Amino acid sequence: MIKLVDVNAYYQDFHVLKNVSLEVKKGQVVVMLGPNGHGKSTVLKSICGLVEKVTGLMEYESENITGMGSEKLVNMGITYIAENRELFPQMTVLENLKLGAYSRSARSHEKDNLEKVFDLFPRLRDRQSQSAATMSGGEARMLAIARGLMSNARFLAIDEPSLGLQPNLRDEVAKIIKQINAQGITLLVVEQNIPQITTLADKLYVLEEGRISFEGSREDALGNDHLKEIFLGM
Amino acid sequence: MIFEIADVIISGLINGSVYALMAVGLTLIYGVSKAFNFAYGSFYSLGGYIAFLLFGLSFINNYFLVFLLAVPILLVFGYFVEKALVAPLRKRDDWEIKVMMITLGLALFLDNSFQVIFGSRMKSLPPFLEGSFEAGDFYLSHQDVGIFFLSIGGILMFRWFLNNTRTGMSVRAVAQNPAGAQIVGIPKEFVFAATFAISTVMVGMGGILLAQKYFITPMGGWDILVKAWVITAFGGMGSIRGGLYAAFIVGMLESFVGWYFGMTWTLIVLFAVLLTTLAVRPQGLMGKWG
Amino acid sequence: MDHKRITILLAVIWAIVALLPLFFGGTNFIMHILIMCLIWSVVASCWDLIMGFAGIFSFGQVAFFVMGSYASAIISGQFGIPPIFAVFIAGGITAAIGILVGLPCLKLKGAYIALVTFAVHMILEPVLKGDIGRAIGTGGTRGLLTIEPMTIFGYTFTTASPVPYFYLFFLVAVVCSVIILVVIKSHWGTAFLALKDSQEFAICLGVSAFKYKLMVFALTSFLTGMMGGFYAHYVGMLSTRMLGIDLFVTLMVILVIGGVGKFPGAVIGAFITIVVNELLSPLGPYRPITMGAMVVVLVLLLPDGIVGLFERLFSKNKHSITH
Amino acid sequence: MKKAFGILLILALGLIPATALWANDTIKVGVPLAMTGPYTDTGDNYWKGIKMAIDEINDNGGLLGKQLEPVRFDTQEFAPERVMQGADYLCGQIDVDSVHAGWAGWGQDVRAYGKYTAPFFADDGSQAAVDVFNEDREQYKNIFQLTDTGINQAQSMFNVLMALPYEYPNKKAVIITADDAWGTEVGDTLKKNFKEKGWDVAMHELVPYGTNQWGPLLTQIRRIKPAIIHVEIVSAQEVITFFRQFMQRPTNSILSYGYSLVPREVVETMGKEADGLLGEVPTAMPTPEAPTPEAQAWLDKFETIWGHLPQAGSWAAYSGVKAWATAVEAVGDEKNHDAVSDYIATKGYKGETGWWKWDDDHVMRAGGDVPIAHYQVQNGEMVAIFTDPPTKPYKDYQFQVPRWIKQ
Repeated sequence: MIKLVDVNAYYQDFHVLKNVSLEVKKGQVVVMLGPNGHGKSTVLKSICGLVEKVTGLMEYESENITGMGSEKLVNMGITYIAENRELFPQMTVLENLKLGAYSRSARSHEKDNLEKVFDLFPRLRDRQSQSAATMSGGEARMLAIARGLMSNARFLAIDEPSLGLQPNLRDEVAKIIKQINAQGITLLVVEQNIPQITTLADKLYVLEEGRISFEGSREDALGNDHLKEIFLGM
Repeated sequence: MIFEIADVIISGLINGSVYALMAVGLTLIYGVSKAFNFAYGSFYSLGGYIAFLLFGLSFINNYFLVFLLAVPILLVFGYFVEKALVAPLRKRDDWEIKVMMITLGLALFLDNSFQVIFGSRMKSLPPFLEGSFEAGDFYLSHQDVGIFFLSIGGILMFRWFLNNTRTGMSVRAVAQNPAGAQIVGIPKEFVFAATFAISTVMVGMGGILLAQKYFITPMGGWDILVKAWVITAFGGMGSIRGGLYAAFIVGMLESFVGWYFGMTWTLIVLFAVLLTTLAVRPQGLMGKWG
Repeated sequence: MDHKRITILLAVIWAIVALLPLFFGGTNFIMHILIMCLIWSVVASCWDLIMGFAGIFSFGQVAFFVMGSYASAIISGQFGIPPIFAVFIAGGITAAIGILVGLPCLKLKGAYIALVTFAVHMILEPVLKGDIGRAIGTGGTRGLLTIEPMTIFGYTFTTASPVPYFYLFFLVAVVCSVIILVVIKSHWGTAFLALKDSQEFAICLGVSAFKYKLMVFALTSFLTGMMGGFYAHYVGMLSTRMLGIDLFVTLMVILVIGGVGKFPGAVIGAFITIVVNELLSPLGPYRPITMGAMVVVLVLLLPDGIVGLFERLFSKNKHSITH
Repeated sequence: MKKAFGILLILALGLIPATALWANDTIKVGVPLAMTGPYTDTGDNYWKGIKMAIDEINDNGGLLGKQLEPVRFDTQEFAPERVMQGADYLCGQIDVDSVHAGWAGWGQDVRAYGKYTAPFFADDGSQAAVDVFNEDREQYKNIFQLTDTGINQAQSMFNVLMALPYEYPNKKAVIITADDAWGTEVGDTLKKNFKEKGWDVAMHELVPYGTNQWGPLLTQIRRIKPAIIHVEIVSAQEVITFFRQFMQRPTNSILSYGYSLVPREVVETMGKEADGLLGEVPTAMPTPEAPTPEAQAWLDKFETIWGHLPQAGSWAAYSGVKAWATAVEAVGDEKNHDAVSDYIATKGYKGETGWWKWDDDHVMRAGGDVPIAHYQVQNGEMVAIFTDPPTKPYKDYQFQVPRWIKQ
């Protein structure tokens, strides 16, 4: 579904991604690991059209999407869920969700998706008219994921969903990711604080210093001493 | 005494409504894109001159037609200015100051072009309403009432548009969180240009509306810019509600100070109040978008 | 640009400027323009230090200049203090006002600071013209038409022979630019760069944003006010007409042409802008139109001004290696 | 690179003297006027008069056989250094043989042009300028003022207000002036006069230019119900908005606009609506009917050239050029500035309405053949009803009681 070949990405003059190649197949959950600040988020953002300078080849369902802007990509079904949530603080939960369905392709499904999302996150249904700024960390995280789902995406790039969450909520995140995947949505997740998620993964990538240093299944990874360290470090 | 105070209140209200209209456009651009438009006053004059030119055409004889033709002109003009002058600067670290500079240059260019094209003498437009309400010592011209309701009506309509339409919501989204807006697929660049265009239309319409009372002069926009700037800062840059309150507070303050202490004191008192407010609340009355 | 290169560039500029009277010494009109170039180069450099280096959007530069000029004229006129001391006292007074303005407004954000400082500019005119102004001796709406000429060690400078005056201003401008250079080079300069990059990060490092901002505000107010004092004694008369939009815009154009935060761009910018403005003057209303258009085009095409252009030309080779 | 820039700068500066070198067999005349900024309007009025005079002289074979060549300088907003720069450019650089200005700096100009010798004509109408002149009459002997001071003009306004064939219902006056030198000079003089005559100046307000919301002041005026309201803001926008807002609920007051009646738009915009307003023009050509046939011919000529009636200052500036040209003819050498100045100061000049005589202060005092004309707007046009000093009715034109006064 998503294929990257020799992708390089830059922030101004800073070379972040160096010849990154990866593939996510339809219906898969792919998890990306690696030390902080080595470019994991940039991979997701590059796919979603949020990085200004990207070279190389990116494909989505065999269509070249390199250089496309986010507004086009969201419409095509590619959505990014940010690690720092990026909600609209002075708007209500409902308004945030509605804006999640901003793209043309999502508008007609707005009602259905809203129901689906409320079923997934019953707490949001109760807090529809509360402003996003007043929500707790966990609720805001749920809202960010929910807003992403509202876009009617077929491919979701989820960036560190556990960031800022209390440990007891982590199980819930894993459960939700499983449910989302069960609905047929392909996922690329950056997450290393929730072991349950890596167990869901069809494939793992490790990104170090802007390069893919490992690609394989969870079992392969556990057999690798260097990677084990990363896992133990979690 | 009671009549006097009523008089002062009425002039404060009418001035307030005019200021509100002027301030909303400025606060809108600032709120959405954090760009400060120094040419805002020139756009005000531009509106007046467009109306002046339109009234010169033989088939135009009423304000409805003028507005009908002026709005698209202003819209295209504002959009073009944003795309050509402001958008290219946005990628820079110091774009805020660069935008101030480029719009200041634009203001200089426009104002003096008006002077060359239309001459330095003031131009006037026909009144759009005549007559008055009178009751004893009490007097209110239809023109003032018209300006009051058109300004307030315009602002309320705009607020409704922002709160209740998808496009309006996307504008607010960009204002509150540009990164978030991009994530959900809102075309940020377009929203920037569109809000700039809308704000140009608002101030240009204000120019047309007020030209028949205060006339059009090449440099006449500077007062408007300064007033609008004070009001937006006072109310909280980016807050439409704050701007609305601030406009009426400023209108009232001016008319009471002018009446009680004299006109030369209005500016001094105005800035004193502004400074005090900002010292206590650096983000202005309302602070954020709302 | 590194400090060494700034120093060299500055030295070259001043060396050229120092020689100009050789060519134009006999022409009062041109000498006068050159003196104005020197004055505005200092005022614009101060503005650049505030806006370009410290990142404070202060729009009160012209106001401080006018305050200094009035202060010096009044001090020398009413208390009989020789102008050469009066200008420094005027600088001190302006610095004090600068601090007074800075205290409430430096905690504000960009466009708010711009407004508050511009408000100072706006209020100054009614204050100088009104009862308060008359009480302190500004001459109200008439302005001050008799201001003592600058006298140093018994030598009185006159506008009739502008060359000595030119070198006086030259000396002042050189000293001011050296002070600014030292500030940029010093711990302050580093602190400002840190502040511009990331306020939070700088605060973590123990850089007190407020203190530095206030200090730079006071320093530039002092230099600007002092320059205003020199201006007052040079021109010999003052009126609030300096507070019109023209001077403000001219200073802005100087920064656009020189490059914001690109010291000594402001110095180069001052010479170019004032001379171009003078050359365009016969065009009447087409002068401000041309100036306006020039600002727009330059901001787009040459966003870092002349100095930015130099930098690009000089560092072309270096860049191609890194990529 | 830097050197190249330095050379460029020198080249650029070199262009300035180069421009001064064309044409040698002409007499250069300096014309420093506001061509940009808020004073463009008045600058334009003066320019039309000056241009007309120069063209007239050139068409008649020039002055001493040489053509006159105007050299313009944009005084912008009259900042001190700008005024000085104008003098240095025109007199120091171009070396003109006379300078014809209008509003020129209200005293700053005397300082700046007094350094040189070329006769300088200004229309400052300001006591400040006269005070500077009197500091050193010998140094400033080339300075000539085309109009009387604000003090004397205000005195004249007061005289006419008192001479109106109209009985004031009370002795209360309101004075509103701009917060500039002219406004305060007129305001203070009127106030003094009103007080001396036992009037009560119930309100004396200074307002900044750009004021167009008069509600707070009109509220006070409606309580005071003054017999006279004098407004002195020389800018059409302000005085028209004042009048319109006043007329919403007028009091029984004579509205005296002084010099603020002269911006052409006041009458052009309001037409008959402005009927009843009073105003004055110093060194004026009374309209609609000029006092002499020569004057009438001049009026007609002006109208043919520019397409409208002359505005305040046009005729004064025109006369300045003619007065200087007459003196140059008499002296026979335009370069002998001192002699030309002496001639103007002692002999004066005979213009369309009669003699122009400058007094010891080099001020063209109002009176004699060139009095101050006082107008009332009647039927949408400015009609001279009085001249002063001495205060006397002009021809058969009558003062009309304004329509808003209910007796």
